[in-house]
Amino acid sequence: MTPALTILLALAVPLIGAVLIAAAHRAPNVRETITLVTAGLLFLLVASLTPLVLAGERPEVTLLEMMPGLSLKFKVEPLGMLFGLIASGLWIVNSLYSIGYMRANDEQHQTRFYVCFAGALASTVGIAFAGNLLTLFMFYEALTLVTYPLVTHAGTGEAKRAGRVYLGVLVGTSMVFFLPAIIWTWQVSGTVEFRPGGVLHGKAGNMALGILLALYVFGIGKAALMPFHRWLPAAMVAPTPVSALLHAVAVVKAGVFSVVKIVVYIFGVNEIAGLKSVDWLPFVSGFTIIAASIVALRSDNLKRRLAYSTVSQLSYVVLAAALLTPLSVIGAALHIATHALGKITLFFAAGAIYTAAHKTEVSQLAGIGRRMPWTMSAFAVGALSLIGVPPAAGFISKWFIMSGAAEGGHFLALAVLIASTLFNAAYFLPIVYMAFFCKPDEESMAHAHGEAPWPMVAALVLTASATIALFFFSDLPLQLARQLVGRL
Amino acid sequence: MNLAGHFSYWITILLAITGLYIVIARGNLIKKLVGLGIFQTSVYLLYIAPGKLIGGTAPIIDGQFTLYSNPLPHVLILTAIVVGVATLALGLALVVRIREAYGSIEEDEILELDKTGVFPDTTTSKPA
Amino acid sequence: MIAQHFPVLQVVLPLIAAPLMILLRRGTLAWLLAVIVSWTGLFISLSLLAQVADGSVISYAIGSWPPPWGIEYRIDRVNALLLMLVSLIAAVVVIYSRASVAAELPAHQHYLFYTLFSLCLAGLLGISATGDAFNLFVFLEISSLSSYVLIALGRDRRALMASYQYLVMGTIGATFYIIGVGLLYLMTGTLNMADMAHRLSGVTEVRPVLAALAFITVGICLKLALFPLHLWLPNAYAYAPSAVTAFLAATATKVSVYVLLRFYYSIYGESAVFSALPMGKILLLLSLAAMFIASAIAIFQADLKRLFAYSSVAQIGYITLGISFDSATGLTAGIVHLFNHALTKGALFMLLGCFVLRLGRVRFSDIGGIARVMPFTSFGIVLGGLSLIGVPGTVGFISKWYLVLAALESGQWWIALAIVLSSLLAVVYVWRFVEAAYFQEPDAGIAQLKEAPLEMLVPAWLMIAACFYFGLDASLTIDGAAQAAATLLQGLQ
Amino acid sequence: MKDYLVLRVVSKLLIMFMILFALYVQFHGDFGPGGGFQAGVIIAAAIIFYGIIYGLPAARAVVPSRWVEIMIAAGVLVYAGVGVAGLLLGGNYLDYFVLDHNPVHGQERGIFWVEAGVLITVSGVMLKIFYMFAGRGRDAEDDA
Repeated sequence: MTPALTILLALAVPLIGAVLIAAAHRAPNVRETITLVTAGLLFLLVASLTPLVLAGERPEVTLLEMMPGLSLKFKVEPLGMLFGLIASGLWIVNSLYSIGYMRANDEQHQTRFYVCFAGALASTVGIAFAGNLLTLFMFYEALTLVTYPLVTHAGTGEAKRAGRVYLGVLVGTSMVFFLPAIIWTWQVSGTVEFRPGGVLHGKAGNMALGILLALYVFGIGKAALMPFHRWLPAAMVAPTPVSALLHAVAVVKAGVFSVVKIVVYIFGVNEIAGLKSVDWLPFVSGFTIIAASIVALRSDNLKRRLAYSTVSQLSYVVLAAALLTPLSVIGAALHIATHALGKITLFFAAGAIYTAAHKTEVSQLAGIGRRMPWTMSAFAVGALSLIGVPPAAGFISKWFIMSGAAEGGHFLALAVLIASTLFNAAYFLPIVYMAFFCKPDEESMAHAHGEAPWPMVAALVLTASATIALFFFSDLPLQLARQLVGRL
Repeated sequence: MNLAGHFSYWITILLAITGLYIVIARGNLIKKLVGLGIFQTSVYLLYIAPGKLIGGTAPIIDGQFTLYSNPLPHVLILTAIVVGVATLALGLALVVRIREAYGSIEEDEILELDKTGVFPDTTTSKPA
Repeated sequence: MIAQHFPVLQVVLPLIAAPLMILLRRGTLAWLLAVIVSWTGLFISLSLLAQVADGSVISYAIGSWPPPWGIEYRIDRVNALLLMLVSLIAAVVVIYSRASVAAELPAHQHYLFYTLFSLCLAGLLGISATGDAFNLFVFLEISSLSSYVLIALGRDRRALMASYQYLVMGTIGATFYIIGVGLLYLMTGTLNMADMAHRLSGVTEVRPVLAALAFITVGICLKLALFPLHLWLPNAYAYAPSAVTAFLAATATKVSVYVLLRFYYSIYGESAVFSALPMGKILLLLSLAAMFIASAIAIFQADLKRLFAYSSVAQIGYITLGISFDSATGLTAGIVHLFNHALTKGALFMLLGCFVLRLGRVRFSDIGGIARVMPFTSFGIVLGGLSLIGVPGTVGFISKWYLVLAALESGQWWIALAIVLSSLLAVVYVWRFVEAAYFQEPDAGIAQLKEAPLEMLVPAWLMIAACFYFGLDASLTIDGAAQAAATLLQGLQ
Repeated sequence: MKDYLVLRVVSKLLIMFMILFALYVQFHGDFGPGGGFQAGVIIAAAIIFYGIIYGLPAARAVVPSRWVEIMIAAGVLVYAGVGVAGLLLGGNYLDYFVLDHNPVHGQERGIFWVEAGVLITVSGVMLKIFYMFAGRGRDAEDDA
C-alpha cells in the first residue's frame, strides 16, 4: 500500500465508518462494534505512516484542484503525525468509554452521536495531515460544524444557547480573521503550502507579519486564546465523552496544532524570531494562562474547572510556539501530546463520577475516592501530569517549554509558567485530597454507588497508564518534535 | 432658439416627469398605471421625434421623393407600444384581481388590510 | 448543419413551445413539452459554451440581414455562460415544478403555468443571447411580463400586490433602460451593441452618452434589485409559487447583472465607466449597504421565503461588489458568485417549496421540529445555508475567497473585513432555521407530515450536490468566469 | 343595448365593412401604411363592437373563447413557423430570402405569412382581453 493511499484511506475510513454506523442504527451492538473497528483501523493506518515520517519522508497526496493553483493537498509531517497518532489512538479508548457512558446514562440519539464522532475524527485527521492552509481551513470548519450536533446533543434550551456560543465564536473568528489571513498569505506569497522555513519570509513587511500573526492566532478560535475562549466552557454541556475527546483532544488540539503549524511552516521560527511586530504574542498567551487558571480555581463545577484548565493549558502551547526558540517549539509539540493524555483522563474521571454518583460539583466530591478508587487514582495521575510532576508525562513538555523560555531569555514567560504550575496544583490537588482524605457528607452517604461501568473504568485506567508510560517511553514523540525544528 | 428648437425634448421630459410623479404620488392603483402609461409615452416621443426629417416623407420608396424620414424609430416604437399595451392590460387585470381579493384599489387601504394578518386563499375564488 | 443555428434555436425553441402548450391544453402534456424544450436548451447551451470556449465569437444574423443593420445574436464566453446557467436552472426546475405546481395551482391553470414558464425562459435566454440593444428590451419585457403573471399565480392574495408592485417597478426599470438606449441610438445611429461600442469609443464623455449610462444603470439596477432599488423583490419571491421563486431567484437577477456587465464593459468600455466616472465607488457603497442592511433585515423575517429573498438582495450585493473592484479578480469573483449564488438559491427555494407543499406556507412558527418528519428537506436547507455562509467545500466559499482576494488586491483591507463580517450575518439567519427545525418538539400537525415526494427532492438535491461539487472542484467555474472576465475587460472588437 | 334597433341594424351593416377594411389594411401592409397589428385590432374591434351591442354571450357564440385562445397560439406559431421554414430551406432563422427562388418574392412571401400570424394573434389577444374584462364577475365558472 502506497503512503498516498494510506493517507486517503485514513480520511475515508472514519467517513465510511460514519455511513455504516448510520446504516446500523437499529442494532446498537453492531453499531458500536463498527465504531470500535473503525477506530482501530484508523489508528493502524495512521501508525503505519509513522516509520516513514521518522525516516525523514514526507508522504503527500493531492486530491483535487479546488481553484486554479489551490489544491486540496495532504502532506504528513512530524507535527501532524504526532497529532494524528494521538487523536486516532485516543479515539479507540474514547469509543470504549462512550459505549459505557451513553448506555449507562441512557442518552438519546446515540446513532447521531457516533456518526458525528466519526465525522469529527475524519476532520481531525484532515487537519493533522493538511498539506496547505486551504485544506487545513476546510477541515477546521468541517470539524466545527460536525461537532455542533455533539455539543447540542441534549437538545435543551441550554444546549441550544451553548451551541450558539460555540458556533458564533468558532465560525466567527475563523471567518473574520483566519480566512482573510489565508487569502492575504496567498496574495503576498503566491502559495498557501506549509514549507519548512515558512513562505512569508521576504514577502511581507514586519508590520504585515505582525498583523497576519494576530489574524492567525485569534482567527484560530479553537486555540481558545482569550478573549475568544468562551466557547470552550460553553461546550461543556455536551456529554462527557465529547468533552473528553473533542474538547480536551481533537478540537482544541486542532486549534493549537494549527497555530504551531502556521508559526513553524508559514512564518518560520527562525525567520520571525526577534521581530518587534510579533513579540506581543507571549504576553497575550501568558495572560490567558494566568487568567484562565484563576477562573478555574474559582469554579465549583468540575467540568467547568477542567474546561478553564484546558484554556490555560492550550495557551502553554501557544506561548511555547510564540517564544520562537527550537526548544520551546519542541515543548509545544510535546505538550499537545501530554496534555491530551492528561486531560482526557481527567474528563473520563469526571464523566465516571457523573455516571456513577451523579455529581457535578467539586464540593460534592468529599470521600468519593473510597468508593471509586480506580477513577480517583486515575484522576490523580492526570492532575499530576498537568501540574508537571515527574512520573507523569506533563513534566517532559513543561521541561522543554521552560528550557526554551530560559534559552531565549524570556524570564517573564518563565515566571508565568511557574505561577501557573502553582495554580494548577491549587485547583487540582484539593480535589484529590478531598476525594481520598475527607469524610463523605451525609447526603452522599445516603445512596450507595460503586465504580462506573467497566468500559469507562477501563478507558480511564488506560489513559492514566499511558500518561505514566509516556514519561518513560517518550522517544517517539520526542523524535517527531525534534524533526519539526530540524534538530535531530 | 435653442430652447424652442428642442421643444420635443422638453415635452418628452415633461411627460416623463409627470408620469413618474403620478406613479409615485398616487395611491390609487389605476392612477398609478395611468402614470406609468404617460411615462412610457414620453419614451415613444423621445424615439419618434428625432426620426422625423424636416421635409422628409414617409419612407415608402417612390420616384418623386428623395428625402425620407427614418423609419426605424417607428418600428421600434411600434414594438414598444405593444409592450406598453401588454403591460397596461396585465396591470389592469391585476388591479381587477386585487379589487376582488381586497375590496379596494387604494394602496394604503390594501397595506392596512395586509397588516391585519388575515390572508385568505385566493386560488379558490378566481376563475382565471 | 443544425448546430450553426443554435444561437437562435436556444431562444426560439421555448418561444415556439409556449403557444404549442396553449394548443395542447393539458397540464401533463405541457409539462412534457416543457421538459423536452428545457433539456434540449441545456444541450444547446452546453454546445454553444464548447464552441466559444476557445475565445471565438459566434455571430448569427437573424433573417440573414447582416449586422449592424439586422438583429444579431452574438455569443461569446460571457453570455454563453449565462445561457448555460439559465438553461441548467430551467431544466432542473421544470422537473421539480410538476409536483409543486400540481399542489399549488388549480388544475385548469397548469398548462398556462408552463406556457408562461417557457415564455419567461425564452425571454431570459433572449436577453442573454442577443447582440442588439433594442431586441434586448423586447426580451426583457417578455421575461418580465411573464414573470409578473407567474408571481401573481401565488396562493396568497398578497401575491397580487407583490406582482403589481413588481410590474410598476419593473416597467419603470425597463423604461429607464429604453430611454438610455434611445439616447445612445440618437448619438450613434445604431442599436447593434458591437457597432455601438465601436462608435462610442473615444466619445463616451459626451453628455447624452453619460446620461444614457445613468438611465441604463438605474433601469437595470431596478431589475437586478441592487440595494435601494430592491423593494419589489422580497414580496415577489415570498408570495410567488415555489417553482417560480426557485426559477426567478436563480436566473432573473443574474441575467440583469449580465446586461449591466455588457453595457459597462463591452459597450462603454471599462475606462469610461470606472476611470472617468466614480461608478466603482457608487457600486461599492450600494453593494456594502446591500450586504449588511439586507442581511440584517433577513435575520428578523418571520417567513422563510422572505428571509431568503432578503438574503438574495444581500448576495446580489456580493456580485456587484465584485464588479465594483474593476479588476480581473473582482470581475471573476462577481461572475463566479453569479453562478454559485444561482445554484445555492435555486436549491434553497426548491427545498422551501417542499415545505410549502406540505404546510402551505413556511413561517418560522409553523416549522418547529420539522426536521424529524422531513429530514431530507431540512438537511438540504442546512447544507444550502452553509453555502450561503461560505463554508469551505461549498460554492459560497469559492466566491468569498475571490471577493476577499480582489479586495486585498485593490489594497482595501476594510472591504475584505466587511465581506467576512457580513457573511456572519448569514450564519445568524441560517441558524435561526436550524434551531427552529431541529431544536423544537414537533406539534401534532407537524408530526403527521410526510417527506416531500422524490420528484421534488431529487432536483433540489441535485442542485445542493452541485453546490458542493463546484465548491470542491471549482476550476471549471473559475476558469469560465475568469475567461468571461477577460473577454469583458478586453471589450468588444 | 339590445333594444336599440338603430344600433342593431347599423352595427350589422358596419361590421362587414370593418372586416373588409381590416383585410385591406392587412394586405396593403406590404406597400403602404398598415399591417397585421392594425388589421388585427380592427378585426377585434369589429367583434367587440358586436359584443357591446348584442351582449357578450352573442359575441362568444360567434367567436368562442376556445377559438380565441387557439388564435393567440396559432398566430405566434405561424410567425415562428416562417422562421423555421427559413431554417429548413437553408437560410438563417426568419430568413425570407430563401422562401422563393427570387429573393424579392421570398421577402414578400415571408412578410405575408408573418403579417398573417400577427393579425391572428393580435385579434386573438384583443378579444381575449375584452372577454376577460367584460366577463369578469358575470360568468365566473364557464371561462377558464
